[in-house]
This record gives sequence, structure tokens and C-alpha cells, in this order.
Amino acid sequence: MSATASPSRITYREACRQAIREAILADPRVFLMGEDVGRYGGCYAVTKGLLEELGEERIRDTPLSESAFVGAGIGAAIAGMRPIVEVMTCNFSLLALDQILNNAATIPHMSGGQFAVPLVLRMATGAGRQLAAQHSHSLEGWFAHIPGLRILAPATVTDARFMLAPALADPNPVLIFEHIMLYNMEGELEPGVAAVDIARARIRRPGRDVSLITYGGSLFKTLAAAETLAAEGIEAEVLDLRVLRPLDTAAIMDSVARTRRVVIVDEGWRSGSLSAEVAMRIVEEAFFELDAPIRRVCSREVPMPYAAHLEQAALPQPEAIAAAARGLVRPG
Amino acid sequence: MSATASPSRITYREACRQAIREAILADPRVFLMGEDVGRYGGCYAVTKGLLEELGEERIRDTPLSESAFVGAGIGAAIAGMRPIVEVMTCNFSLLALDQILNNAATIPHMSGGQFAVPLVLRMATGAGRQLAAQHSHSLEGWFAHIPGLRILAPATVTDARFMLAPALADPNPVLIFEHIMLYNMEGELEPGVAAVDIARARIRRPGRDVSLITYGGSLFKTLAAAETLAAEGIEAEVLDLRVLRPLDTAAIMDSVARTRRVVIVDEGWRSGSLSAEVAMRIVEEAFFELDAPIRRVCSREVPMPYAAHLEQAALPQPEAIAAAARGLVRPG
Amino acid sequence: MTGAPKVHLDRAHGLRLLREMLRIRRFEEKCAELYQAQKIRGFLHLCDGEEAISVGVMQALGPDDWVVATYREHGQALARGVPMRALMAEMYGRLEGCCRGRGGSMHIFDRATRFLGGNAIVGGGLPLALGVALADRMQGRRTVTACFFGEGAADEGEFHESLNLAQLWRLPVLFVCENNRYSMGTPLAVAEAEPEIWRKAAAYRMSGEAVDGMDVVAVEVAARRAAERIRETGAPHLMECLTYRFRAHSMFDAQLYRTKEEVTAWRARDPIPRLSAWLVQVGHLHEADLARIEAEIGAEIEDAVAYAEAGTPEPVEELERFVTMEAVPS
Amino acid sequence: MTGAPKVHLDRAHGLRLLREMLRIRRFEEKCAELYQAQKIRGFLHLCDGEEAISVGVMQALGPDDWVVATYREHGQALARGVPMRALMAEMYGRLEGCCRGRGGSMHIFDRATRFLGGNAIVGGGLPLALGVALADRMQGRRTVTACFFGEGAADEGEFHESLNLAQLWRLPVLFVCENNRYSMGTPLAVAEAEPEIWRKAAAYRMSGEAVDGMDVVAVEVAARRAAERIRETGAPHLMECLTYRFRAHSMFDAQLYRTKEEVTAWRARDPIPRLSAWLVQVGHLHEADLARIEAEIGAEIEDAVAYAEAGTPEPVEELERFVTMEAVPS
Ligand SMILES: Cc1ncc(C[n+]2csc(CCOP(=O)(O)OP(=O)(O)O)c2C)c(N)n1
Ligand SMILES: Cc1ncc(C[n+]2csc(CCOP(=O)(O)OP(=O)(O)O)c2C)c(N)n1
Ligand SMILES: [Mg+2]
Ligand SMILES: [Mg+2]
Repeated sequence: MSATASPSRITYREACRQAIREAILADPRVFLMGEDVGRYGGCYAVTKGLLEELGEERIRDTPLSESAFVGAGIGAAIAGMRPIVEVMTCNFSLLALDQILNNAATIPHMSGGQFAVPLVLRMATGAGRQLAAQHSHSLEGWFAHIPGLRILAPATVTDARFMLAPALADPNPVLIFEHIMLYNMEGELEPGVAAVDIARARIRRPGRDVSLITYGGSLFKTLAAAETLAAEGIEAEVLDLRVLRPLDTAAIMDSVARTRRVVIVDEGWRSGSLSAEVAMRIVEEAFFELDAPIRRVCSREVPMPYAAHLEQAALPQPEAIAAAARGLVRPG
Repeated sequence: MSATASPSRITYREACRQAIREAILADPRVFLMGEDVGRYGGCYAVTKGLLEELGEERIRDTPLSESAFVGAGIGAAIAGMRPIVEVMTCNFSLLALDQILNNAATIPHMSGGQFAVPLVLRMATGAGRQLAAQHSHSLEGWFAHIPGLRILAPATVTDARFMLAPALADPNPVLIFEHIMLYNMEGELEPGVAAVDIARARIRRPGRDVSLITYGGSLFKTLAAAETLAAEGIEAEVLDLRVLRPLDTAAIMDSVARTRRVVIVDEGWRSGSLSAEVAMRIVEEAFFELDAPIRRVCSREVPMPYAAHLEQAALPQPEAIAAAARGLVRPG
Repeated sequence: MTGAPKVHLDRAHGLRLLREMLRIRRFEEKCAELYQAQKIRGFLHLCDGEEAISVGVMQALGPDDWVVATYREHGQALARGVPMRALMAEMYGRLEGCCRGRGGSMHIFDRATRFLGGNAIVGGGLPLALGVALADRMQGRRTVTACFFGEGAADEGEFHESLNLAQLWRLPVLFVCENNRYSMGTPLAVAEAEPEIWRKAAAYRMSGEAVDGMDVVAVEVAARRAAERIRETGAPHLMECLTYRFRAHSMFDAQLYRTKEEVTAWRARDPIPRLSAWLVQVGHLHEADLARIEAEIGAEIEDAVAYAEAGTPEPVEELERFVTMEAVPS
Repeated sequence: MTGAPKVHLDRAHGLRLLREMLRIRRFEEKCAELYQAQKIRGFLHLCDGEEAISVGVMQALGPDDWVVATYREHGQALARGVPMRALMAEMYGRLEGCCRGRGGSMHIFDRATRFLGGNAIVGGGLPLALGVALADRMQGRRTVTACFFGEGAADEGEFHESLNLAQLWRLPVLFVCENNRYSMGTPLAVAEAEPEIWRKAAAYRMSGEAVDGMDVVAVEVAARRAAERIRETGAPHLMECLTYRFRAHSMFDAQLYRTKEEVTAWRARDPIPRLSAWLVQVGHLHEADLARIEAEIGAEIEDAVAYAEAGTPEPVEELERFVTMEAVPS
């Protein structure tokens, strides 16, 4: 089944799988490795069937050893391959963080440009499935702090389908964060798109009254909030950052220039989340264009509880997003 | 040599040592463990002589295994001890980050309050000694993102000397970041201080024209900038955050209310550094009190180069701080 | 029955072992049902087939000893004495759960029985075990810390670092590897260059052994012998228990990676019928006993479910409680 | 001389080994001087006493093989053929350095000789070595990757994870442990429950051996034998080289942790006089040879210093160059 023949309505999971499959078929240097990507069928079933089709050389089940296989991916990228390394979920990426920061992100610069690390690291992120404190992190904001990395957060099936190829073409390490609540989502592939610009944010809903800036799993909550606001006569613009590093500052400032009011929605814990950086960029570059303080809707600063009502209370929700926007547009 | 009999002019290194020694002598539950804290005499010679005086039970050289001995510290804290664990420098703390985030910071909440983790983790941080990309990180901002932790950054000899006891008394994990450029610094212990309030920031220089907010190794650069500004008739207030989590937001807002202009100085890489969070707090709570955009002076977004001139170019410097402040107070 | 001589397997003890294993089995069968009914959510990992390990090991522990558990820990928790009510309520996400409903299936903690989690990071518990063992030793307590982990965890760096430190510092830890031959869908041989995990102990000059994990008495014998020696010498020990999980890794697992025949062959070694057959044979167990035990367990489970059903949600206002503690609990 | 038979130790080869070791020794003596003079800054780790290992191992490698190094890597770099000029200029922090002066002593990289760092995170290089070995194998190249690390690194989780993966996937890595008996100030026995590092190979069913690291010929013999087998089978090998560093860990080390006598005793096993005495004995080396070699090395070092002194600082405007690459270099 080639990419063009695929039905245009697919799940996010299927989009991820098609992208991986296509990349491996297209380039003998590309392979996938990670825990349970093969025999098990992949975390959240993303890679189901690929081992059978593509074989053990290209679909590699690794032992439980995040540091070793991520480091091996870095080494393989340096030595001519184009590995896609899957760290099942970002919760486990901490075990490989030294390799990512001190090797992948550092060797190109530190070696004076002698070695590049054309590596793609995929991982699931986020909460919402009652997986509790150790399995519900949103760590993409941390990775977005690291010079040398490109950080992507595909939220739509089109982005999930078409970000991988440009990520593999990037001579630098690219990390792709897939939100766990998106895998089951179905969507229409945008017609005519064959590659996504992995340098640019994307307006998902134009508006004039307030900018709602978000990414990843929070996009659909934010769009829902925008609907609510529209019913009240508030036209919110929804900007999907989708590239968390380097941030598309121009797109942010454009939107701010139009709306002069900003709410940032980010599933990370509030303090020190990416939302703060986005806000600070706006303060630095567009302070005098703001008509109101910037607001953010983030996760509550707690280890994520298992109980559904507490988990939902800890996460950003459409009502809170709408309320924040309303408070800016119609204060008092 | 008891604390009270110590000369009031000491080095930062000596202040750290005295604090550890005093804590171990005062409480049988306290012990120190980490790489080379004993026989070698400690990283940057902080713990020199303590093994000989206090013995192997209380001063424990560990193997090179950051995850295991930090996790062991967490377990020991849970089971009744009050460990001081030294991770030589924050550069190596990545290897223990899973233990810190998923166990130390999480178990108290996740267990429903059944277990506390009264652990102190010390580590060196920062750049300035030409140690290059893998040994020059400032990661305290990352840790300040984690709910459940208290993060301290003593900048003065008094703070280095008297933050440890309250940190050990805290029923929660406390991380202490000591900037590598401070160890050799001599200073006067503040008379009459016997414990530092580890909930509160501290004004190091009062002023009315602009707030310079900083912490740790950048404090003295910031004070130098304030001197420069004073000579030009600009009275800068220098606020030493010293507690990076939970931030002393009240102290920040107080200062902003006075000066209405803010420069944040932070040795972390600009994007996603703690500076962004401090700025966002101000935007959230005191937006209408600001007379000018917030500025920040951070490290350039590069793996730290070895060459001295490049390292200095990458780090925040007094001139840049003064220039940023000047730009706010006397724009155009 | 292998190793039996060292344990006095009288009727009472035999029935206790049987009852404990059955209790875990039935409890988890109920959990699977409740998961289908969406009463339990999140990830649910059953230890169906592996009950002999928790039950056998716990026989060797006293009330002051510690247990450090995995995310597949219902058996570990029940065998240790964590009350079933608190466990079930936890999985229901209720305030009455042992962790106020915050932990769920993967994060069972219970201070009263020194049950230190419930850890969903593979290998994440091993360093903790070192610490509680160290603390007890420094405080002059002659306890043992039983640290459970899967064979998959033996591939993580934490395993290596922890075994080294434990042996070096003579930390009284009983490392219990539940080798069920798969880490998720990855078979032993695909993940481990040395699939005989117990042999890795030698890399730290630690003592190690493999035990038939489908034989509760063998496990008990080995655990008692090990715990005794640990208490005496302080030196840790690695015990690999060979076992198999009869069910899926979690509730999201199509089990593409193994054959039905393999599962069936292992089911033939089910530790529960194995023990009960022996007990019948030697005259310790009669039909009526089994019926009574099943009835008692059934009643306990019903009670636990009722307790959980009647449980209350934690008030949302308490969401941030214990993010930082106000005092160290004692 | 142990193991000599397997290497044809003719005069030319004998002199080459001697020259290579001397070259490292003299180079580092110069570095120590330049550090005192503050021409070199940062951390500086000398391998004084350990030269036989790099020199011996590199004999077994061809130009297409990879080397993954530590932060104590001047010997590894020089023996591998990284030009001395580029190395010295690097330590001076000059644009002419192999890494444009960005890496310094701990981060020597050289693409031409496939010298992949210079890694200042203990154990951080092992996973990288797996990767280059895997890439070469997947691309059909029959190379060997020599991965150096200290015995302290053997305590890190990365060691464990890397050896397992290497053996499991048959990755052609020669793991070279430079066991100098101390990690900073921590003696072997204080850090390792099994101080014979080579024995840890068994935990992964990997072959392992200990070699006298003060005997360059023994190292060469073992490395050649191992490399040959690795090239044939793909299976990795762990080679522990027993050695000692005669000097401090780095330039900030009062060496409180060991006695002068211990150092003196080890100095008696200095690999350089050991080889030269043998060469003299068998008639391969004469006074004049030694003088000539020393003179040549002296000249090379002088030249390297002059080169570094004449070097230029990287323009500050280029600070951000290569933070992200514009293309993959080929
Ligand atoms: C560090 C880490 N990596 C990956 C996972 C995802 N994961 C959960 S269970 C599991 C398999 C663990 O296998 P094993 O240790 O053998 O225990 P078992 O499930 O067989 O009892 C994996 C890979 C995890 N929880 N933690
Ligand atoms: C992960 C990590 N922890 C700690 C350090 C600090 N450190 C630098 S060298 C060293 C000792 C390493 O010993 P070993 O591996 O035996 O190598 P040697 O220095 O003896 O050559 C330590 C602890 C480090 N660089 N990296
Ligand atoms: Mg298993
Ligand atoms: Mg060493």
C-alpha cells in the first residue's frame, strides 16, 4: 500500500505507521529500533505488522536499556545510518537523557562540525489514560531547552504522516513527541500535502480577538474552547506551534499582532513549562502590542493521580481555556 | 572547630564543609554519600578531611553509579535516615534524573502521603572553568520544574553555610546547587545568622529604577552591573532568588512594584530557562505595573566551548546586564 | 516436591500457601472482570501463573522487613498482607484505597506492611531497595528487604549498579527476579545475552540461584534459606524464579509474540493445582477444605468489591495535598 | 616478554612501539608544563604509565576502524594517528585545533582517523560504540570499533546495557577497559564488588580476558587476536588492561588516597623502560637510536607547540556555527 493509494481518512496511529514504513522502504539507511517495536507490535500498536513485512534488520526489538539503545542510535547516525529510535514513552526518556543532551545534541558543535547526528527519536507523551504519576509526563518542554535539537509535536494526522520524512532529512537530531490521546483519533489527510514544513507553526483556526497558542494533545481541547468562544462572539485564533524547538517566533508574533491577547495552553506542569518561554518571547518582542496580560492554562503541579476525576482536574480543559480567553477579551 | 568559633571570613567551600560537618555531628541520622566525597577529598575539595574525622559510615564513597546511589539516598530517607547525597556536578545528575523525578518527587504524593523523602541532594553547577560542553551545564532550571522538590541556589557564604540545616529539616527532597565559580570565593558570614529562611528570596542591593533578578553564580556579575549602573545614576535593585522552587513570587512582585522594570539574569540556556518562568510570573501577576518589556540575560544557546574567549562570550556578563538595564531605564 | 524437607509442610502451612495463591488468583480474575466493566482503568498487569513467587518469598519475611515491588504487584501486595479492601479501592481510584486512589494498580504502597511500591519504571525500585536496606542496617535493624523485579529489568543499568552497590556495602537485600520469559512481547533470548539471570550475580561476587517459580515450596525454601543468611551476614542474594505469565502482559496485548501451545504447556505447570494435588495426595487437603477456602476467598473479594464500590472519590480540593509533605510520617 | 610469539617483534616494529609510547609520554610531559604555564586550561587528565594500552590496541586497527575514547585520551588520540599539531592546538583552544578549540583536552574528535571523542561523561562512550559498530555492520563493512573506558566506567549502568546489547546483536566492538585501579580517588576495591573487570563479560556470555597493560606487546598480541576474531564473527570482546596512572587523576588532585610507595612500586613496571630494556637486550635498540627517537619526538612536540602558539582564536561570530548542522559531512 503506497502513500498515495492510502485512504485519506486514517487514524493518527496509522499515519505514524505509514510514515515509518515509507521511510524504511525509501532509504536503506533507515531502520527502527526500540522496545517492543517488533514482536509485540509496538507501544500503542503503532508498529504492528512492520517486523513481519520489513524483517529483523530494519525493525529491531531492543532490550530494556534506554541509554544503550539511544546511544547506539546516535552512534549509528554518526556512522552513516538514519535510525529512527523509539523510546516507548517520554517517561522512560529520562534514562537516556544523558545520551541525548551530552552526545546527540553536543557532538556536532563540540567536534567543530566534524560529525552530524541525523537521528530521529520518537516517543509518546502526555496524560489522559489514568496511567498515574510515572507514566503521564509531558517532557517535551525540557527537550526544547536543549540547543542542537529539533522538537516536533504532530497533532494532526497529516503532521503525524508527513513530519517523519523531513525529520529524517534533517542533518540534526529530531525528537518527535506523539501524544497518547491522539493515536486513536481519526482524521482526514490534507489533500496534496506530501511533506510538512518542520520549521513552521500552523494556524488551525483563524481569529482576531485572542490568540490561543498550543501544540500536540492540547490542540483539540483548544479548538473546542475556540468553538465555545465563537458561540459567544469571540473569535479566537488557534496557533499550533507543532515545532517546539526552534520556535517559530515569527508566526507567534504575527498572531499576537493581530489579536493583541494571548492564552498559552500547555500540558506541562505550569512552572517552567514551555508556556513560559512562549510568553517571554512575546514579552521580549511584542510587549507594546499586548492589550492584556498573557495567560496560560497548564497542568496542575502534581504528580499525575490515577483517579479519573483527579487526572482530569489536573489537566488543561476546554472550559479553563475558554475562561482564560474570555477574561482577556472581556475583563471584569 | 564549632560553628560559632569559626572565623567569620571564610570561603564558600569552607562554608559548605562546615555545614556538612555540623549536620553530621548534630544528628546520627545524617550521612553523606557520593563519588569521591571521602578518600579523594571531594569534588572541588569541599569535603576534604571529613572522612578522617567522621569515618566511613558517615562519609561514604560510592561507585560511579549515579542512579543507584541517588535512589539509595531516596530509600534511606524513606526509611528514617537523613542522607546528604552528593552528585558531583549537575552534569551527571541526568543519570539519576529518573530516580529524582519518578521516585523522590513522586512517592510522597503518589503514596497518598504515606512516605516522605527527607533527602538533600547537593551538586555543583555552572560554567566558567573551561570545562567544555559536557561539564558546564546549568540544569537547576529543569529541576525547578518538578513538583515536590525544593531547589536552593546559595550564592553567598552565609547561604552556603546555613541553608543545609533547614534543608535537612525539610520533610521533602531538597536540591542544593552550588556554582563552581563560587567555591574559591571568600566572604564574611553575616553576623547573627544561624539558619537561612529557605522559602524566601533576598534583596542583595536595594534600588528603585530597575530590578535585576538573579541567583547563584550570576549574583556577583549582577552586583557588578549594578555598580556600573549606579555610577551612571541608575539605582538597580538586585534580588537574589536563592530559592528556585517554590519561587518566592511575593518578593519578586514587591520588587517589580517598586521599580516597574525588570532584567532577569540566568546562566541557563535562554530558551526554556528559569528566566522565562520568572518573567511569566511577573506578566501574570504584575503586567500593568510594568513600564517596559522584561529583559533577560542568559547563556547563548550553544554547547559550552572550551576556548576561554568563547566560553566568556557564551555566558552572561556584567556589561550585558548593565546594557539591558540601561535600555529599559533610558530607552532609545 | 523439591526442597520440601527444609520447610515443615504440615497441613496448616500447606493450606495457608494454597489459600494465599488462590486468593491472588481469584482476586486478579475479579480485577480482569472489573477492567472489562471499566471499573478499573489505566494499565493492569496480572500475575496469573506467578503467584507462587510472592507467596513463597513472603513466608521468609517478618513484619519489620521491607518489600519493594513492581507494577505487576497485586500478588506481592496481597501476599505481603496489604488489605484486599485497600487494594481494590485503590484500583477503583477511591479515597479509601491504600494511596487514596492516586496510585492505581501500578502503584500500591502500604506503610503498615512496609510495602514500598508499586513502581512503573522498570528497574526503578532496585535503587530504593538499597536505600531502605542501608537505612535499616545503619539503624541497627536486622531486617531483610525483598526487592522484586522482572527479568526485563535485569537489562537496565539500574540492575547492574544496584547489585554492585548492594554487594559492596553488604546491604541486606533479597533480589527476587520474576523471570516470566517475556518483557512485554520480547522473549528472553531476544533481550538477554545471558538468559540465566541468576548467573549475573557472579559479576558482583554475589550469591545467586535459580528456583522453580512454579513451585511455591521450592520458592519458600530458597527464600527462607536466603533471608536467614542475609540476616546473619548482611550480604545480598539474587534469586531468580523461573515462571510464566498465563495471561497478556497488560490488558492491551494481542499476544502476537507467543503461541497458544506454549501457553498451554506452561499452564500445565500451574503452581496452584500443583500444590493442591500434592496436598490431596498426602492427605492434607480434602474437597471440603477447598470449597471452604474458595468460599472464604469469594467472600473476601465480594467484600472488597463492595468496599471499593462504596468508596468515595478524593475531593478535588485535595489534589495538591502531599505534593510536599508537612512532616515526616512516623 | 609475554605473548610475544604471536607478534613478529622485529626491530622496526619494536622501535615503532617504543617511539609511539615515548611520543605520548613526552607530549603529556609538555602538556603538564603548559598547564602550569596556563596555556592549557580546563581539566587535563594524563595517561602517564598507561601508554602501552593505546599503543598496543591501535596496532590491531586499520584505517576504517573506529575508536571511541575517554577524557583521558591523549594517548588514544596520538596512537590512533590524530595529528599532534591539531591535538596541541585544540588544547590551546585554537581554531587550528581538531575541534576548533571547542573541545579541549577532554573532547578530541578527528573524523579522518575515525576518532569519535573524547567523552567526559564516564561510560558515555559505550553506547556510541555500539552504534558505529552496528552502522558499519549494517553497511557491510568488516570493521572493529575499539571502545576505551576506565574501570570506574564499568560500574555505570551504561557498561551493563552496552555489553548486553553488543553481545546480543553481535556488534563488532572491542571493549578496552583501562583498569588503573582508581576512579579519581576511589580504589578499585571500594567501588567494585568484582574488581576483576574481565570476569563481568561472562554475565553477557561475552569473551573476556585480563592483559598486562604495562606490557605493550602483550596488549598488542591480545588486541590483534581479539580484533581478528571480532572481524570474523562480529562477536564483541572485553579486554581488561591492568595498569596504573603514575600521576594525579587530573591537575587538581592532592593524591591523598594512595601512598608514594605504591606509586613507586608501579613506576618500576613502567612500560617504556620495560620495552626499551628488552629491545636493548635482544640488540634491537642502541643508545643512538634512543637519542634519535627522543630528538625526533622533541622536534615534533616543539613544532606542535609552535603551531598551537601561532594558532588563532575562533571568531566569536562563529560561536553558534554547528549548533545545528547544515548538512551531514561526508
Ligand atoms: C524504564 C522503562 N522502560 C520501559 C517500560 C515499559 N514497560 C513496562 S513493563 C515492560 C516489560 C518489563 O518486563 P519484565 O521486567 O520482564 O517484567 P514483566 O512485565 O514480565 O513482569 C516494559 C518494557 C517501563 N515501564 N519502564
Ligand atoms: C557520569 C560521571 N560521573 C562522574 C564523573 C566525574 N569523574 C570524572 S573521571 C572520574 C573517574 C573515572 O574513573 P575511571 O573510569 O576508572 O577512569 P580513569 O580516570 O581512572 O582513567 C569521575 C568520577 C564523570 N565525569 N562522569
Ligand atoms: Mg518478564
Ligand atoms: Mg580508573
